[in-house]
Amino acid sequence: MNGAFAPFRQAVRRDLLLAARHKTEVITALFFFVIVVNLLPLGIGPDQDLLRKIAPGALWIGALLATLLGLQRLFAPDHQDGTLEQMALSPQPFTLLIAGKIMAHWLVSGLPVVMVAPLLGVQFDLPGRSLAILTLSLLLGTPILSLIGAVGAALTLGVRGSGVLLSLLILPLYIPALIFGAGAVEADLAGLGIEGHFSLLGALLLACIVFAPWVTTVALRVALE
Amino acid sequence: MNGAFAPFRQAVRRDLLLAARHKTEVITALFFFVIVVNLLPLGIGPDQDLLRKIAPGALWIGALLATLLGLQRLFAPDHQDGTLEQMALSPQPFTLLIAGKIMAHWLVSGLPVVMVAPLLGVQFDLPGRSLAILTLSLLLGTPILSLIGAVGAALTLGVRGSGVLLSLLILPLYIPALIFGAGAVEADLAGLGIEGHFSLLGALLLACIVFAPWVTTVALRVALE
Amino acid sequence: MQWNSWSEFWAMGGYGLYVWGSFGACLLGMTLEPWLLLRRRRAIQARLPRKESIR
Amino acid sequence: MLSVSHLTCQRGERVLFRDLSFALPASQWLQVAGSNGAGKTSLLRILAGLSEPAEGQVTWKGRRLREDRAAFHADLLYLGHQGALKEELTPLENLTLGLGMEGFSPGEEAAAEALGRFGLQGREQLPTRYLSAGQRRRVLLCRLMLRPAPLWILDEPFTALDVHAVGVLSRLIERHLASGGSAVLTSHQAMPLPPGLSVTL
Amino acid sequence: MLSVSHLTCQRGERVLFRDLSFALPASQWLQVAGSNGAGKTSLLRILAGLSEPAEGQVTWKGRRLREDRAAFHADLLYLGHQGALKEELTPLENLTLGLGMEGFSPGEEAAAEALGRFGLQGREQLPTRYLSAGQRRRVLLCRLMLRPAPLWILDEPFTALDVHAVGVLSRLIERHLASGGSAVLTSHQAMPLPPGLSVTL
Amino acid sequence: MSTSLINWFKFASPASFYPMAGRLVPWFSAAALLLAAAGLWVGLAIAPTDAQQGEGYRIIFVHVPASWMSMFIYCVMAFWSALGLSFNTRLSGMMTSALAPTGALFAFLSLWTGSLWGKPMWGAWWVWDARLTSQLILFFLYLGFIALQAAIDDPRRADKAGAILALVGVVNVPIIYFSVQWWNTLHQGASVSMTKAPSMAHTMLAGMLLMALAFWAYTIAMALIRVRCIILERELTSEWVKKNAME
Ligand code: HEM
Ligand SMILES: Nc1ncnc2c1ncn2[C@@H]1O[C@H](COP(=O)(O)OP(=O)(O)OP(=O)(O)O)[C@@H](O)[C@H]1O
Ligand SMILES: Nc1ncnc2c1ncn2[C@@H]1O[C@H](COP(=O)(O)OP(=O)(O)OP(=O)(O)O)[C@@H](O)[C@H]1O
Ligand SMILES: [Mg+2]
Ligand SMILES: [Mg+2]
Repeated sequence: MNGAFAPFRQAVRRDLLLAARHKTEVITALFFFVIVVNLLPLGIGPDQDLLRKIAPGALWIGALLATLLGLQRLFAPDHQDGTLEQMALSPQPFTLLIAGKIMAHWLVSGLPVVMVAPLLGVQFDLPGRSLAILTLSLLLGTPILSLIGAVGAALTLGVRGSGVLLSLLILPLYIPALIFGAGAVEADLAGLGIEGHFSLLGALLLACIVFAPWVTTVALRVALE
Repeated sequence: MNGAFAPFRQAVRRDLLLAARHKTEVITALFFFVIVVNLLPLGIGPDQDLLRKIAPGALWIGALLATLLGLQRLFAPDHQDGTLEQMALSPQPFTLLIAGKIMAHWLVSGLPVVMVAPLLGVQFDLPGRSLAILTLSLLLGTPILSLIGAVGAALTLGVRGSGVLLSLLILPLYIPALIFGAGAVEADLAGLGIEGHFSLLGALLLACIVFAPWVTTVALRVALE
Repeated sequence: MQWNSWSEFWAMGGYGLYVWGSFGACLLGMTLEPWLLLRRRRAIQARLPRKESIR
Repeated sequence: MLSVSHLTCQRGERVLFRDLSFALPASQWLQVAGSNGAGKTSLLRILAGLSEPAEGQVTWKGRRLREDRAAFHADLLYLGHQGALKEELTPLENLTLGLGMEGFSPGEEAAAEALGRFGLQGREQLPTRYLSAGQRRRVLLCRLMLRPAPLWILDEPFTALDVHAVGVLSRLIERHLASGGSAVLTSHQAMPLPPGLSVTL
Repeated sequence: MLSVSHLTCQRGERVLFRDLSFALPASQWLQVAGSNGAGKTSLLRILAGLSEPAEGQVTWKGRRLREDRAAFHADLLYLGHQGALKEELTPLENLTLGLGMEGFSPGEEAAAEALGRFGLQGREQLPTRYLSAGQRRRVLLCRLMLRPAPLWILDEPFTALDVHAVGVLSRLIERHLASGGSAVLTSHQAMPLPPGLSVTL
Repeated sequence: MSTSLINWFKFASPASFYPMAGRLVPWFSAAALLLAAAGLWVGLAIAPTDAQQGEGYRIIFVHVPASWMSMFIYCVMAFWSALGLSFNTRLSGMMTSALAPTGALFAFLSLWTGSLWGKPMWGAWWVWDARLTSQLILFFLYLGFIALQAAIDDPRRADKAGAILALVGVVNVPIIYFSVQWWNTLHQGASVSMTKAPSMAHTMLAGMLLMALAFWAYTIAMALIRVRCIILERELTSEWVKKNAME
């Protein structure tokens, strides 16, 4: 084992392997995003101007819900079959293993969403510059969603009806990311600067990277008691 | 046991008891709906006119997602712990037991959504008449969502990543209900008649009541093999 | 004293619905809560080994 | 009453058993023996009508299973590796609701008494999730006392049970046999039962 | 090496055991006996540091568990009622990934050999979901061969195993003891092991 | 316990806190009633009509105290949570869960009275203003906390999970508030904003303060009664409860 980050890499590798074993999970998180975003015009009507206005918000909310869906399975299977217990008993730092799992979650659920977002933006007739800003904001924002989500997933672990409870806990905490993310595009369209939005998103991301895995670990230890 | 519908009532009672045992599950399905609908303005911006226009669609999509979330737990727990096996081996008609479970799902996830919808409509500043039409359309529509959803839940039972796969299967099937439901309010606001929309919703509902439980049963037998 | 008659008081200068809706909701909430708490306490005391209430 | 002819079971590319035939008359029990992975559980699931054999057929009272599922299932009590227990319901609710779905309503007292016989007094109201591994199995076994059925198919009923519970269960099976029932059992432990038929896979 | 003093465990309103003290020296094994629900699993989880006792403390090599979790966990191998198996991974992947997370990398051949010793040749590449109940337990037990640890805590390691596998496992435990390790076991069956210490709850 | 030195840890044990809380409840209840009576008298009978809003402004006497308390209670919950997580005292968790329902009630009342105020003043029951939106989110945070605790039935775990959530929430509340403000001001000028009643009459201010104090006393009384219930529920079989019950 080389380097202090070996357990991190181990955990990422393991979760990616598990995800690869049922490709459906990766693909479907993505398609959920695509479908939710495409439902909106069906519910709202085909008015092009209206759609362009709501596009950034709709895409962000789609990303948020897609992330949420995968979060329920972030720790639950490992908890049920005892893997989490084994991780807590492992001589390696628990926090690093958990950080690895969160990273894998983002790679599986966040990254594909970011990559497909420009395509959906085109469907809503967004101009090129807005597309770029939107994608960048998602790239900065989706890791925040995974990190905050992990705390919620750990808190609701093993609680029945945890899927819905998780949403209730997490969605309010997602609001700053949503506002700065979707706001960036709108600010740009309104001719305002976007540095503010991006630096706030960045600060949020940093704070989450530092604190979220640690809080998650504490919550997981409580859940395992 | 009196009457042919005894198993139906038995199944409804059992599932409602289970739901009552963790009240959170009922409450949180509702709050998921409330929160998702409330996120939309945060993503899109606080423009009152814009919001009024997208309100019916947003509420319908919220209802749809809230239903979806509960669907994952419609059969999965019963499958995991072997209850479904026991139901299939029961001398009582399997289809009736399953119909009971679907009914309970609607009572727990659909009905509360219908009841809270007017309140959310007020947040979007919808006029009174639109509120009434919207609520009525949801009352007719949410059972359709539960019934179609049950088929999807049965088809994806025991498949890993079933949560997301389920959405993928089901959301496209929800589109007719969504279009007629959300469309009714918009048609009315545009001064057009709404009978057409409502009779189509009604026909859809009838067809689902007749066929969906039966198809679900067939799918469940396959999943149990 | 601002009011000349009770009906004037209840009308609140045309804002009666809103003002009394607010004060009424507060009154309702803040009596419901103690009442629910009292019931909860009774339920616990019924489960105590002896019926006497505990200080 | 239960009879099996020329049964073959295949899983993936592996044939677990081939051309298996036997008959199980009333008041008799059959031990299905075999090492881990021999196909005992697979056989029991076929007998219960939960999965289809590759070849051969199973008959109950002379009729093939498929012909009259409902009648067969009314006569059958099956207990698999996992038990149909809801973690958040109490043992009492688990029992009465589970049986209710099969169309039996034993009544609270009968259920409570059965739980008592299996040493679960005082835990009737505790959510099942808190029970120990053995206590969960005991809740499942209470069904044997409450739901009359001439044919029992039990997959490793003795796992996780302590000595006392093993005694209770084997007396239960003996009584079932004495009253004309029949049973198919698997187990890796010695079973304190009168001699019966046996099939080794 | 493992010693326990004045341990009390409470679950809900029930005190499972009170004021329990013992010490387990090297090369010795301890059987935790007791009927279903006596608190064996609860005790084992406390010993492993997975849950906190209401009172009392556990020390390993003279240090309290909390003081140096990592060192203790490096010395510990715990096997609970459930096994940390992923249904969709093969037995081989389950083993290597599981051990990898604990910082061991036994290598494919060693893992395959261990699986072979437990009679799982030819099933290394079959998703675990298809395995029988006993075969799953066997996969878990392979960890005992691959991961060196002076303290084993095994909760009912013999369930679901057939006679052959019981033999393999007990030889494994004997060897572990002979080489200076210690073990805490529970079981409702007789264990074919040399006499050891015993605690009854 | 020595008489000169107060042993705080004595009161941190449920067994000794229980009777002390019992003695405090009547005092705070009485204070709440008296203060509310005085506040209502000043607010409804004495305070003058507002120049701009007419009599409608009188909603302020419940709206503002409810809003203040809803925010204050969440901070207090976070305080108890931090205490509980760092010193592992059992009482802290109980206090946190005892406060939550009252906090949720006040958050709801703030929303309710605010909407009732908004309709005549702004012509809409609801607008997406920063303060309103973040108050709504605070309400959701309360509900999340209560739902989480209700969903976990091992009290020790419920306490710890709740404490973590409360702390995460309290860090987020200001972030949410500022982000919502940013979001709101981006597009819209101040088409609506809460008129900070200019140069409020002394009687108005007095009424508001009296009502705020009444709500505060009410909160303490409720929290103490509820914490007594929680203590009893959790320690039903312990020796001291049995002994007290026998007296
Ligand atoms: C649903 C609607 C409303 C909500 C959720 C709400 C929420 C709040 C909150 C959280 C506060 C305390 C904030 C602080 O002290 O900084 C507050 C204070 C206040 N609100 Fe509202 N409000 C609503 C509607 C209204 C309306 C319609 C008016 C009047 C037109 C109003 C007038 C005030 C005033 C005067 C204060 C005191 C301001 C201060 O102390 O700085 N509110 N409200
Ligand atoms: N798809 C497949 N491909 C190959 N082999 C399979 C497949 N599915 C199942 N098997 C094998 O079929 C057997 C199923 O055994 P079954 O569960 O019936 O065993 P059992 O006799 O009940 O064992 P135990 O005593 O462990 O419970 C196992 O050996 C398993 O490896
Ligand atoms: N909240 C609770 N209230 C009351 N009793 C509880 C609670 N939680 C657990 N118990 C009891 O604590 C005991 C836990 O037992 P444990 O799982 O340690 O038993 P065990 O000795 O491992 O039994 P087995 O042999 O069946 O595995 C059970 O008797 C259970 O009923
Ligand atoms: Mg088997
Ligand atoms: Mg046990």
